[in-house]
Amino acid sequence: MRYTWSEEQRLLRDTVERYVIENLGFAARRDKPQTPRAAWRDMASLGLLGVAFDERYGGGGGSPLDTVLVMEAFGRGPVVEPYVSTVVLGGGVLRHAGDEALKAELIPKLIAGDTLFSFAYAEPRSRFNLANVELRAQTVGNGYELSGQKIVVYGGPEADVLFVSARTAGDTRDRDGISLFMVPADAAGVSRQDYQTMDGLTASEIAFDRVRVPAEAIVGEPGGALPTIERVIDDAIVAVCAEAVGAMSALNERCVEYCKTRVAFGQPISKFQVVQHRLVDMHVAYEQVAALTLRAALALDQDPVSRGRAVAAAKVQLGQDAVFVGKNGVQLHGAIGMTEDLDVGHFFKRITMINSLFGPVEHQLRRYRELRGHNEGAARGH
Amino acid sequence: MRYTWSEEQRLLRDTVERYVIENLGFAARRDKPQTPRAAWRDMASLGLLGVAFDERYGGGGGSPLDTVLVMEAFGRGPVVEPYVSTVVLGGGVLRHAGDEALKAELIPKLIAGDTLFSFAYAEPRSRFNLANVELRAQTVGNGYELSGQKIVVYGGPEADVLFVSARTAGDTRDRDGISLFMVPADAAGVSRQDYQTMDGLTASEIAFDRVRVPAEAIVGEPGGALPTIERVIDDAIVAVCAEAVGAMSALNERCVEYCKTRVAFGQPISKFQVVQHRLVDMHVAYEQVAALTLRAALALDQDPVSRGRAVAAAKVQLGQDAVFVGKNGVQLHGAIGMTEDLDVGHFFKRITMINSLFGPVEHQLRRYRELRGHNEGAARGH
Amino acid sequence: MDIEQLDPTPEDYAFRDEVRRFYDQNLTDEHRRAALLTTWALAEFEYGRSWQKILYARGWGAPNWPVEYGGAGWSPKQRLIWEMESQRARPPEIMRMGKNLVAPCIMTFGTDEQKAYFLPRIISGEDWWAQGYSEPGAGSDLASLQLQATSDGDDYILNGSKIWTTFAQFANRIFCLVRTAKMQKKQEGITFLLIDMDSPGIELRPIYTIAGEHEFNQVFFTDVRVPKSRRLGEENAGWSVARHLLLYEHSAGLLRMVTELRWRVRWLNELVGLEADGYGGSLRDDPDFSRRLSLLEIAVEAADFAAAQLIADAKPGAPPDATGELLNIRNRETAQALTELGAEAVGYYGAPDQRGARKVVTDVPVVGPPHVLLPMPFYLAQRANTIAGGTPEIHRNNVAKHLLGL
Amino acid sequence: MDIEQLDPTPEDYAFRDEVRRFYDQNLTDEHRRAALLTTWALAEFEYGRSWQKILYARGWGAPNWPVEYGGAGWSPKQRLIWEMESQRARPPEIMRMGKNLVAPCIMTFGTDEQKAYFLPRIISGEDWWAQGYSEPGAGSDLASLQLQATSDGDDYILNGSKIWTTFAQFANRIFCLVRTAKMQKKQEGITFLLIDMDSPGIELRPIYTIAGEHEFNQVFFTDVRVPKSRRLGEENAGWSVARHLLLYEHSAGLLRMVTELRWRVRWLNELVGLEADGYGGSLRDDPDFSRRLSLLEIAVEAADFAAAQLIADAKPGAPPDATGELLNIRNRETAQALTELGAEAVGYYGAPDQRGARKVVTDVPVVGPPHVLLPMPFYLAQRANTIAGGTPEIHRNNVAKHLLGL
Repeated sequence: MRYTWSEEQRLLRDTVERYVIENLGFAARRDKPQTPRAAWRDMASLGLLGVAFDERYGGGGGSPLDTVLVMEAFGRGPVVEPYVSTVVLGGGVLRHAGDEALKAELIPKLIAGDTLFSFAYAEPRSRFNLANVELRAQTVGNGYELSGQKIVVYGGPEADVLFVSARTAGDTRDRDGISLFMVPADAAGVSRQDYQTMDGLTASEIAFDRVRVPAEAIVGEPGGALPTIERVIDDAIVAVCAEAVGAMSALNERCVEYCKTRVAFGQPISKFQVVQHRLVDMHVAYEQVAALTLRAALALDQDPVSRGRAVAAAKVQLGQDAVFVGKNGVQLHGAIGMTEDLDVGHFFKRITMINSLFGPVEHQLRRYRELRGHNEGAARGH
Repeated sequence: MRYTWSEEQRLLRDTVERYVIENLGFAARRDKPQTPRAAWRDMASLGLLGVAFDERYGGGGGSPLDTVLVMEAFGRGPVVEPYVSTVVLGGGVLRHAGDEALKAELIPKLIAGDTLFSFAYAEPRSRFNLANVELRAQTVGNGYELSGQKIVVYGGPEADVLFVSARTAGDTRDRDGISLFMVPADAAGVSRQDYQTMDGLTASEIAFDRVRVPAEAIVGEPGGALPTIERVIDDAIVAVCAEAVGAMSALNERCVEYCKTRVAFGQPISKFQVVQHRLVDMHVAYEQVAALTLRAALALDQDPVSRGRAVAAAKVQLGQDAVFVGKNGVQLHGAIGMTEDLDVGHFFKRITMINSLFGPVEHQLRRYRELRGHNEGAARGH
Repeated sequence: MDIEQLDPTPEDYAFRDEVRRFYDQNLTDEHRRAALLTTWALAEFEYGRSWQKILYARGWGAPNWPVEYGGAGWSPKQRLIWEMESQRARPPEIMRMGKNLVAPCIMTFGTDEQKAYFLPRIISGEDWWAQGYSEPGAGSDLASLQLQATSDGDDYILNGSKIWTTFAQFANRIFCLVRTAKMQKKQEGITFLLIDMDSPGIELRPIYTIAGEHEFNQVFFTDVRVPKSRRLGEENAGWSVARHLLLYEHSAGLLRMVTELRWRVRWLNELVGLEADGYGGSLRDDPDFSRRLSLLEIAVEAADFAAAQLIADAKPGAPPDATGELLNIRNRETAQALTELGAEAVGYYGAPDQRGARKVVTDVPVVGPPHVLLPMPFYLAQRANTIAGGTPEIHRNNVAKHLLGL
Repeated sequence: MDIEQLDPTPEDYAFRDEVRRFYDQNLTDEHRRAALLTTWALAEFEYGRSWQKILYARGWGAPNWPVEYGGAGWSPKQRLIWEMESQRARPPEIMRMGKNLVAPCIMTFGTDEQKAYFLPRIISGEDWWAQGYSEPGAGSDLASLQLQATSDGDDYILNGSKIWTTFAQFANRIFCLVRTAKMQKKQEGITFLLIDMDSPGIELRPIYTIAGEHEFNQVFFTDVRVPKSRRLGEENAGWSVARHLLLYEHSAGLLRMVTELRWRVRWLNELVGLEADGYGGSLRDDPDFSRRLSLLEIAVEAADFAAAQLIADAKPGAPPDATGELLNIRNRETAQALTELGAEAVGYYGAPDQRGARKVVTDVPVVGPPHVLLPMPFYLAQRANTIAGGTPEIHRNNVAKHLLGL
């Protein structure tokens, strides 16, 4: 049946998980730090950067389930490498919008770890509405000139190449008139403010001041990029849902173990009924998000409405159940869970950020509802 | 300070409570049944029907707090007499819309228990929108002819006189054009389908088939009754909130007592931490509804926006916290709580019905929000 | 979940069509109405019974039983398809205490005589069983039960009472846990008996629920003689029979629960289309209502997919672990929340007590439009969903112990 | 609650105006900014200290203390008015361990010398106290504490460590519960000591929170000498001092919590006006957001009214019962929910780690508009609201025992 794992996939998961814990996870980063580039090349040599891509570009085959497996293992790290920004988002733009020549040129470089990508789509006033694009691309001679601002571009500091959503026609929130541009990170007129995020990743504010690009810098259909963007973001939502599933499973393990050893009032706190029930509820919560994430992954290649509803459902559940596990992971550990010394707080923060990424519960719930009525009226989109 | 009880009021509450438990509550109804009329006359002779009315009509003075006290005691019964329909709703129409002559004539009869009233406002398509009135009153000669239908008229079977909201002008959901009519229950063209409600009260479906009434049957301002109706309903919301507070306190007591005596797995279930915490949460829940109910009662005489927000807030909290106590009252008692043999189930059902009455959480929450923006735009009303 | 997710073969589609045809041709309007009016565990008795007879005639009286006892020999995939179609058709819920609860125990622990006597009568719909577990002093803590069975030659003599016995007024058999000995560990000393309801000395007291229905009973036993040949398993070993039953019930219960959840979502979606929102539209247009309904729909999608995964991942022959019990903790909450939303949907019409009108055949008119009949009693009755079959508190205790090792 | 609900007299209005004027004239922009940037218990130290000095100069250094020690001698009504105005003005939260926690204990249990020495230094803002309660192995179960105090002539010699000591890096004093004897009942054998932070043998290890702040410390004691004259109360009777402190904290904590809740509602209402909803409006227009905010506003109205009632109904002089503790269970949840909504409000801008920019005086630019600086760290730090000062689990245990008698 289609809704369970193959033996091969389980094997992949175990391999990645072992690798992550030994090399990229919380303890590994503390005990044997390595440069980000070195970690990245390791991941490349293990083939992790390629699981989502077609074999003809040197990829692993491209089942959405493989990305889920990798991201779950990353979630258990937690891993802070720019995998989602480079592979899922950047690579997603290539996969879904790139023409054959572009794919053949860039995907192998991505898989080899030589070129890092990022996708700049959010803007100061867009919130989670992907159609809300103010950054303008104006035709100038044979090319375009980009002006505007993108915010919280994950993986921005590491990226060699930026994909940028820009408006080539229409008004700020029109669904039509949006195009995708490929911009070298060091192009003239691109200026970045780089920073770390609360959960240990990197991101940038990127300003585009009359950045000149040739006509070929457009990836995909000029003016018709929104459906592609929505598809790419849906891929990424599933990826971060899977990451959250990994973080939940790690948190649940930590909590069971901690509660069995932490003594208060003369007994391990795991003997208190309220603690036991909380732990049970955390496991119940895990099952919900895990189920809907897998379901969403399997729906990624379906029509946009089915895909959108399945993805939104997973994200909605994450916003309730993963957040529940995150909070209680901290709560059950008490003060030590509130510190930077333990991975528990990092899992919690990562889940918190994932909940917000691409829109939290109410946003995705509205999308879920609007897609239901899709045939009766126009959907509001993301 | 204005937000606490006087000694006198506490005394009234104790008196009413004792009377209720001995004569009108669950056990009293089972063990020494009496006719509804007899119970009603008893209540009249105790002065309970008059607490809300001015002293010049023989009432108790009319502090909203007195009604709260009486209703709390009734909630602890639970009492099934048509007090809300006759005294709070019917009496409310008289108080807020009646002219001096009408008040002087009818309030004493109400207080004496000689005349019972009821207020028919809900319609098949109105849901909780008080402005949604389809029942038509057409001028015919010197009077009016009423045609239409009212649903779930509490106290309908006992009522001697019906107050009826009817449209004298405008379209179905216009705020203007609604009038209040006084109609004898036995008027020609009035037909009733009487029934019991799930929580042991009585109600009627009432059809009006060209019911002729004289022009003087209009109570209050012709075509301008909606503000009065909203005020009367707000009075009633506070009354049923207080009733729910009484029911919650009774349920909490029953549960503490039951859990202390019910033994499972070798100890009283009150020794299980999960049960203890549930009981604590039920007490927390009680405090919230009790506080907001009192606050709403004190706001009844304020401007409609302050009043409406305070009343809506109490009802919103009731819909969360009283319902929580109701459900857990049943849950903690287990199967016996699911039976007609115990008052626990009756408290639960009464709370369930009160939650729905005049609109549950989401309806009142919307009202709360819309009244906030009252100065910026028109409120949607109830 | 739908059939597309099963990688269906042409044979699977054919099977689906066959099941669907069967339902279309055999499920009468009365059966459908009986199903619709079911507030708690079971449909009105007559309709449940006649439906079982129709199933039996088709050879599907107990499809999940082993083939030797009359099972249909279906694959897991066919089982899922059957559940999907059953959910779509919504037949009246039959008394499952015989078919789903006691029968698997008889198969495992019964003598050849017991198997030969009871199983055919269960599958054919001739026998109807009640479950005699709870007692006034033994609910969640079942092992505290006190109903006394004294040995007297070839018989036991029973004294005491059982309570919360659903539909005992219709049953002709009852299986009971009784106390045959007082031991240090109270789980020991319990025996499992198969009893005829017409045995002299059995009396019923009806118990009415808050939804106004005669669903429960207290069953009194006064010097009731039960032949020892009606004992299932060894004397004083009834607890292990009961545990077997429970395990079976949890695992079968998961799929049934998911089927039920999906139906409730559909039902609620219809309901909101029938209710006015008071502002000129239907309740379907109400953003808050649709928001809450969507949240529950998503919970049901999760329940559905998790259950299907569990079934797909199950090692053949291995006993089910507590994961089904774990999943059903949330599922029961979702089930209750759906009925709560239903009760809220009907607004003022939740109030009338319509027990007279809530029968398959009745002269009592409905107060209000027909769709308001079910929701409120459904909600009230469904409070039992977190009481009967173990409270969430007990289930959480179990899962903490058996799955998390706490 | 507002002043109108207090049946105010002209004198009450005058007092209100006096307080309001005081705030308007004395609270600097830096104080306000320090208050705004407070994520957990306390504002940036310098600003808390300077504000205390201003309060002291006005005679309001500790208004609720008895007049003999410098209190303002206010009526309950004046206290409420003070809270209302404080909520409106939002001064930086000062280190309350001295003024609110240890001071009431010194008043009750201290010697005349201790009172004369410590109390004036607390009210003037000269002394700053840390609280040495928790240990690595003793959190919720405080009585398990192990920090060893061995008697040596006129001194105790301390060895061990305290942890989660908020702002110990700024304090010049610390009060500690230490173990002076091993008894059957572990609450016995605990002693309450008043210790100078500059005593030889005290070392600090900073602990950074998930919000990125140096708020907590572990305080190590190696052969630290504390004179016995610095013992508060009898030897081995420190537990009763600690209980006195806790009781006082719960009752004072309720009013402070409600003040804080009201401020958070106002803050959030401003925040939603500053955020775009992505569809051309502000987040204030978002129906789901406004729905959730309204629910929390209502919860705060309840908290406010219930607290005011509790204060109005309190018998003068009687010790507070557990009702304040009970009310604060919900209040803490509400407080956290408000910060959660705040963190959600800033959307993508919750992500940047802005600890450098989150200072009263700093050169680090904010990533994004200024209003995004606080919400996410506020949310993260406020998880401690259900850990520090007792978890909800412990509070529920207490209320069950002391209020419900379970």
